[in-house]
Amino acid sequence: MLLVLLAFLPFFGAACLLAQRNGERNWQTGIALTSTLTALALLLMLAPTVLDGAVSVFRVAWVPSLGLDFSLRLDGLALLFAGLILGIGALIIVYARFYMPADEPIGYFLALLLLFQGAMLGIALSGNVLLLLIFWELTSLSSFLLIGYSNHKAEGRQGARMALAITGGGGVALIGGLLLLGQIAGSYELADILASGDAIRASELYPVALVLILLGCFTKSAQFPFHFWLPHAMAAPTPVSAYLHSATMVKAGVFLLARLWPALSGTELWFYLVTTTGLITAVIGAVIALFRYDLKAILAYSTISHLGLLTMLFGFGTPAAVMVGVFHLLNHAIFKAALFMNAGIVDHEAGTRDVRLLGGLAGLMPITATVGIIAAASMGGLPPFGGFLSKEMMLEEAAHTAWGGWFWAVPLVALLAATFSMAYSFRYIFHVYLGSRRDSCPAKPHDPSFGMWAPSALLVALTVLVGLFPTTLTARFIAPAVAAATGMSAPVFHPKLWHGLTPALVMSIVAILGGAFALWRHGWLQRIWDAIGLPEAKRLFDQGIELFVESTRKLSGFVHNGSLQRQLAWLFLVSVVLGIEAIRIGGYAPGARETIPAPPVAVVAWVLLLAGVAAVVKAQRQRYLTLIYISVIGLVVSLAFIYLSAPDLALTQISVEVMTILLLLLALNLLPKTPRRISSNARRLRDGLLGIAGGGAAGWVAWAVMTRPPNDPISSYHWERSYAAGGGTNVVNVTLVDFRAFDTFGEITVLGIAALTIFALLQPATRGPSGQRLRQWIAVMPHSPERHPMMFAVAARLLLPLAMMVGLYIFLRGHNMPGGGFIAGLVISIALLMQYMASGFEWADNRRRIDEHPVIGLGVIIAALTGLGSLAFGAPLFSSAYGYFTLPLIGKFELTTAMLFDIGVAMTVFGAVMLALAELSHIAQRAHKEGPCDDSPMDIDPARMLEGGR
Amino acid sequence: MITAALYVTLGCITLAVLLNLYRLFCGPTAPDRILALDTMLINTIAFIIVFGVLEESSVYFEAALLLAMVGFVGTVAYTKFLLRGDIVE
Amino acid sequence: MTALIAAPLLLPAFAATAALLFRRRRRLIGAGISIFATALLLLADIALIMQAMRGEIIAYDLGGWPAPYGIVLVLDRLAALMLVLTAVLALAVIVHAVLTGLDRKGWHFHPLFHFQLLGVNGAFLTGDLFNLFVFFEVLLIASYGLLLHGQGARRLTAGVQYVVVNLVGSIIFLIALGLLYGVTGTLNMADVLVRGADLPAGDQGLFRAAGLLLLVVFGLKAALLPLHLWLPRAYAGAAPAVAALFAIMTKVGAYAIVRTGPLVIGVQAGDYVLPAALATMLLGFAGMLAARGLRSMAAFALIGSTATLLAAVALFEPGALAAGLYYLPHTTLSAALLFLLTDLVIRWRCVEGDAMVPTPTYSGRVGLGALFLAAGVALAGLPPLSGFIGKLLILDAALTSSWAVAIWALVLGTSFIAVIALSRAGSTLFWKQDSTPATAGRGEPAPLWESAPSLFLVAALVALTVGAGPITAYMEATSRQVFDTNAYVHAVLGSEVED
Amino acid sequence: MSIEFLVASAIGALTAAGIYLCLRARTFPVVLGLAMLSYAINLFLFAMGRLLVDRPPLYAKDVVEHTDPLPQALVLTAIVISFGMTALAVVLSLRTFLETGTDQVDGIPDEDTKRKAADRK
Amino acid sequence: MRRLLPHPGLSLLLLIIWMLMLNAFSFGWLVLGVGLAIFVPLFTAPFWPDRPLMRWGFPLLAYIGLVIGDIVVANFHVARLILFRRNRDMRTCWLVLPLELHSAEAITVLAATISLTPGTVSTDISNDGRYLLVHALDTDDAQAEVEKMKARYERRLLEIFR
Amino acid sequence: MSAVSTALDVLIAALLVLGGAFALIGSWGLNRLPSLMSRLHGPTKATTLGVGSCLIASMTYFPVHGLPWTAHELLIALFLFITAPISANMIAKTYIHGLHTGQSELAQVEDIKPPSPPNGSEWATFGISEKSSDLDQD
Ligand code: NA
Ligand code: NA
Repeated sequence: MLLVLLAFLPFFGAACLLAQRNGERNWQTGIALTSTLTALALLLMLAPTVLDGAVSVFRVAWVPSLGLDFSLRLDGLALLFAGLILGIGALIIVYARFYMPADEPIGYFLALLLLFQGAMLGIALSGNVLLLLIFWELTSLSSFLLIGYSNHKAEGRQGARMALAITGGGGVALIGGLLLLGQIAGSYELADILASGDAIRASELYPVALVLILLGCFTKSAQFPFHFWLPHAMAAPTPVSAYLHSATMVKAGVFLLARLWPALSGTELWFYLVTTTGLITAVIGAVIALFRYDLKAILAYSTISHLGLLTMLFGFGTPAAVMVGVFHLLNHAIFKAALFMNAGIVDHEAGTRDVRLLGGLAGLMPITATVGIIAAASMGGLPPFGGFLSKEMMLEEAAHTAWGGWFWAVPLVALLAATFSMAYSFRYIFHVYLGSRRDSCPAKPHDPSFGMWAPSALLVALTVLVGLFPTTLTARFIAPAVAAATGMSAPVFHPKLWHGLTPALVMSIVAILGGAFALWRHGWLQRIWDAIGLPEAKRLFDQGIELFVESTRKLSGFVHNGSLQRQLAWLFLVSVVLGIEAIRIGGYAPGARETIPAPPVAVVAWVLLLAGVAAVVKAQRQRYLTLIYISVIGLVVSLAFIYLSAPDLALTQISVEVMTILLLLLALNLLPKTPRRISSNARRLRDGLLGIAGGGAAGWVAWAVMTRPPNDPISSYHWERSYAAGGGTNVVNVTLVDFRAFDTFGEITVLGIAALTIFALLQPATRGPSGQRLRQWIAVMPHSPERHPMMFAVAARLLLPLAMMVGLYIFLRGHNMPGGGFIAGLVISIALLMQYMASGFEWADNRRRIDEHPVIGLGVIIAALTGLGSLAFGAPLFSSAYGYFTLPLIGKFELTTAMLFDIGVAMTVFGAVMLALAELSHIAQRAHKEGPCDDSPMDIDPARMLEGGR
Repeated sequence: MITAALYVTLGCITLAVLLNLYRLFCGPTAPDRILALDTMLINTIAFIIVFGVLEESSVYFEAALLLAMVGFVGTVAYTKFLLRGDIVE
Repeated sequence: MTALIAAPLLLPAFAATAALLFRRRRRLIGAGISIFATALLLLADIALIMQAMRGEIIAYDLGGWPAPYGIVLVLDRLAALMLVLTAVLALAVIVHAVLTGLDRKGWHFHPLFHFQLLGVNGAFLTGDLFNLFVFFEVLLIASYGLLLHGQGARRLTAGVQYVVVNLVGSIIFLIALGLLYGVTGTLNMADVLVRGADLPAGDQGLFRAAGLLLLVVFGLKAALLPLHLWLPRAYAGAAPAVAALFAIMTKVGAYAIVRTGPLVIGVQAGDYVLPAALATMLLGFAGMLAARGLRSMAAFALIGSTATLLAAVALFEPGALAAGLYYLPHTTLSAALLFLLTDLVIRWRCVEGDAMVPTPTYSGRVGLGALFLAAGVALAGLPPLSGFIGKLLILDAALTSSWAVAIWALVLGTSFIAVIALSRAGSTLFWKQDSTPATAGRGEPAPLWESAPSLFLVAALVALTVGAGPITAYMEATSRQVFDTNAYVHAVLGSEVED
Repeated sequence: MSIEFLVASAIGALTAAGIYLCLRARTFPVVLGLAMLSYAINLFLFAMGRLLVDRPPLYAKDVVEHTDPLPQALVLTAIVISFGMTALAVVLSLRTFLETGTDQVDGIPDEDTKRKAADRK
Repeated sequence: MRRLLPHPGLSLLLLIIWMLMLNAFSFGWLVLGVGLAIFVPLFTAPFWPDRPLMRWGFPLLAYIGLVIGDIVVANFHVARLILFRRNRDMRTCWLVLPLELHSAEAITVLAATISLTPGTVSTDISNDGRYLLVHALDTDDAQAEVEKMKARYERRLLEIFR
Repeated sequence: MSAVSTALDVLIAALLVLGGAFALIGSWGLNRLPSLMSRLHGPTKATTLGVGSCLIASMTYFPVHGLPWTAHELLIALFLFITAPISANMIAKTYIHGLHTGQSELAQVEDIKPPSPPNGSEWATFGISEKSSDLDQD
């Protein structure tokens, strides 16, 4: 339980800080420090049992199906790492309190710091590799924010992005690796994985998993060739660097190497990958560090180098090496944190971190100097400090390791690394603190306030003590850690300052001398180095990213060129191809249904249709003509419906036809009448072929189905029930308003929405550019001045009532004969539209006092309520009822709820059609006229003229 | 006899429609095409009626009725477009 | 109360018509009705998912006509899940729309919005293929209206393309249905399965053709390569809040594939879907990196993440489907979140619209940045949000498939691309500062309450993560139910097919 | 020649023309193409109920042979829907033309296409 | 009464049409028909303002009979022309018919009659409503043609529309 | 079968053939006549009578052959007789408009133009007089 508390404390602290974002500085520091120290206290409470070899665990299921449990696990290794994270964390917080500029609030900063701390702690404590992954990625994220904390600076943003790209990318690889690992081990629980090391190493997935995992570790721990993000991460405020790059972030990779050591290590592959990477990184880091001017850059590269050494040690695959690794991990954390703080102080006080401007600060800031010099000495590996011990042991291990056949390779390279790290440590000591005083630095340096140097001093004291009393101080922690890391009892741990004349001692002496030489001839070496001028990693990285982005832009721009023709062409093509594919794999046999011989009439109708189609395609750009031709097609289709015994369809087709024509004519008036041709011949050929393919396919499929007997369609049920249960003899209509009333409900809704959308579209048409175009619009062909011809107006007046009568009749008979609400609605709207055409919009509209919106709304509501109403009678939704009633005189008549439903249909249709066409029919006028004016119903009204004459 | 007469009539109407088709496509003027379409419609109505007699069924008459009504609206719309551009004003 | 199954259809229908009839009154009434109805819808859907969790499939014969002769509504775990997801999303969007005054930018926003919900819910509930078509049309035509809401040249041009493509899609849908009826003589999904099984060999080809044509239609809706080309322009053209709502529409396509896969199309169709989905993934995330504006970035994010879901679906295997189903709400909500954020960015900063350019700092920028971080984390599939778990589930499930390597490579690779794209966008939008004086910024403080719906979505994502255990359990049950076609047939057709 | 063949070939022709027109670069022909396709699809759906001459689906006790009513109902729904859709498409294309001044489906002004054509030469 | 029956004649016509359409007499349908015949004109009345006074009854029926007869004749006449007259012998010409009728309805009926009867199509009306432009397919004496039309139709219509 | 019914059958057959013939003649006229104005005469009459006689034929056919008598034919006739002249009128208007404005796609411009009304007024298609044009805000 304490474990959970421990894991969550930092996040809780972060939350509190965010809540106190604008709070008082010390108060915020207090919060951060409290949470960290409490966590540390908890850790210490748990420590004793763990140090005695027990493993304290906490586990609750989270995503069982995935095997992702929220399971925490505190063993020696975790304890050590967690201790580092929290301990150094606490010091960093204090340091940050004094380091961060007094004027800017640090609540947000500390919150991020705690967030990061929590993530790191999570890595240390995870008992489930998937959980570990989560915390792992969290560190990437939070470090992204920390490095980008000074995001007003370009390098801050770039550094952050680079770090996220590299570590995030590594994280992605790690996901794969750990998933594979879990698959091999059969569980994502760390314990199980560590237990099944042999199985893992035996699996054929092992190499893949290993490589992926190592990618994760190496990116995180800035191993070559992924090392370059780390120096750029230095754009972060120094406390961040001190924290991330000494004890935590970068150590995560190494920690994972240690964590999974029992499962993964011990193979050739492991040795060569890890050791080699480590060696190369160690040397390169150390070399570059020697030639940097920025103190933080020096430290950054030194970190890289030391991480290389650690990696190398874990690569050796021997428990002894692991022990050294763990020990050095500890030492490095201590002196590196101290050094970063120290560099920060120098920066803070001297106003610069450029080594070339610094020098002889020892006199000006003695305390800082002492701290810095000791820490640097420990980094370089001078006795009697902690760094010396672990470096000695490291060299000892290296001396006994052979790379392939070459027993000398590893020791030599390790020595090289050691030499160079000695060199840059000397440089840190001599070029900053010792040597002649310089006045070249911007500010007048002096020792900072206690709070600022105390943390680093504490660490330095620690490194000294470790150097003097290694066993007593560290054995208690190291041994259990190593035991936990290796999964076997740790070898005896006896670091001593003096081992006698071991190869390691020789090597360190060489290293020290070499370092001294390098310092002595530094200017000379620097010139050589500058002359070589190695490629700059950042530039390569940036160019790579830019190239990637550009290529994606090219790709995306090429694919998504926003051409409708391309979209449709693909759609048709895919349909045809898949259709054919289906026939190919599914198999096909011609049908057995005998066909109906076609009478000449039918053939003529067919000719008419084909001619119409051809004409429309041919006259495509004389748009008015196409409208005339297309109604031939409509006519033939309606005829076909009549001939093939579908009267309802015929009626509907006929009335919809004319509506469509009116619509198109209204639109065409404002559209170009005969536009230029724009598509190339090739394009037209392509489209033609596509059309033929699609048409052929559709026609063939139709033929294939029509020529086979029906497969006992469900409609036979409808036929039988139509009259008996549906109360109507027109099965089509009964199907529409009863069996499948729900479809019809949806259908009228569609129509209603269409009308509303059209209205919404056209309302603003009179404003903006569209309004201007309408006002500037001039007719292409000369128009007759007569707007409302007399004869037509009179005929329309007579036809309106007749047509309405017909409409009502068609509605009433619909249930038993062809007809019904939809057609009725259309007929009535046509009749009304005739008035609009004859006497003009204004005149007719003022005489029709219905607003279509409510008509549509009510239509839908009525239909819906009829559906809902049946509930009241305990019947399922959309059930219909009908009955025969008898009234005196009137006699027997039928009433059905379906008819009510049909009324809803008719209303919606009427409303929708009228709204759409009426709206469309007068945008031009709306654009011109302001107020409504009742126009004359006919231009020539002899009667009125007579009055006018008198 | 009647059946024979019916087929003769159907034949005539069919021929008539073909003639209309010719006029429809050859114009030369737009009014010609409109007229041809209108005539074609009326012939179709005749056809439907005769077909109804042939099949001794009266369910097709509404179609003819509607066609008569709708055809008129169409014709007027086409002409009005040529006369005024805007068919509703 | 079995009729409750129709609530997701009747509620929006009445809400829409009510909003339509009250449109003359002060707009607050319309907005009030709208939000209230949506909230109510959420409650109803929660009640339904409770029912569904009992495990048995509820079939409701409309008009009392037994399936397959009448239209049947079917409520199972899958449908209930989709309903709830839709309602959650809808609530966020409608509140956002009202807060930002989007509903006043043009006519009939609220009616169209609820008709859209009607269509979507209907598509999820119906067990009849033609009825599915009808509801597709309802949701499509409403979506046309919503897409065009507010109008302007860019939106109109985008609208034309969107409308035309979908009309053609509907036509293909009808061909498929006609063919299906012509061959099997039925329209009911369960009945199609039953009859399709004992079709003569000579008819199988036509039967499959119908299935694959359906696949084309659904693939078009789900924006599968090469049928995804319509999406970027349309969604980037729409008002961001509307696009956020549209995040559910690609899922309607995905849902339809899941639903009809075992029943109608046949699971072997996955062989066509999987490669397409993988390619779409790559293109989608590449498009994200390539995007120069937030809108199109969000659109491509939607394409990519939906494709990820489809890749899981395409395996047509219980484990993978369960993984996909867990990922489904995640991608919907996170894409919607990004769209809502885009809207806020456009509204809060000065004049740059959604272009990815640095701006003078403006009030509310930090908050937006934090929200963007959340959205980015979700879309890139990083912890601690649900996308990570979703991707883990998918990878885990994909291991057994023969496409494992490709799926792994793409799922992992695309999240890396997403990380880069989002970090670039984020640092440009919320870190980098334009040197020009801040006077360019809209002086008044940002209306922070406008971000409430986005926060709500973030909360939903968090809930999805924390509750991952029970949720994945639900998803597994769902996916088992989806593949248990016998249970479905029995529930829908009842005793018709005992023998 | 059989009725079935006539209908099938008519469907084919309509579909082909519809596809061709839908692939044109301007909105108006595209709308015409959609109209063509909906004719085709109406006939297709209808044909899926198989063809019969003069057997309208009007119920009467003695009637045994009749056409399949269901496809007719479906076609009716389809007609209505496609009418609504076509109407919307027409208005939308008009509206877009008024707003943008071009009737090209991709919203490219005619001047640009002219220039491109000139560049090609 | 006038408010209830704005167009009594129309209502009657509608009722007849209604019964014709049903072509199955039942009292119930009749009642419904009457109702509609009253309701529909009420709805459409505003679309037919200031309609002329008409004399229903014999003159109207007589006129209708006359016209139908003439139509039959006219058809045979035109048929002959179409079949046997060569184009170049066709004496087509424009006629201008001065009007005495005043109401738009009356003039429309006249024009319709002219269009339906022998080789004449009424084409347009003058913008002061005083003249009707008629096209004749084949006529030897234009003036006589005009006189005939006025005598045969317009006179009768003047009686019907007062 | 009775003499009456035979006679009726003959009548029906004759009517049908007549109808067909007229339909054909009308359309033939439409094709062979030289200019639109003369072509107009064909359809407006021949075709209407063609339909008319078919209608009468069917009206008589149904009762004679013991089928329910329907009167829809009358309605169709009514509609046709109301609409045909109007259609003709509108088409003619279009044509003379073409003549007047010399649009070759509307009219064969070499045709004889209609004479103006004697009293100096103008045909409505060509011009609206002040008295009426002040009624419409164009
Ligand atoms: Na970092
Ligand atoms: Na120096």
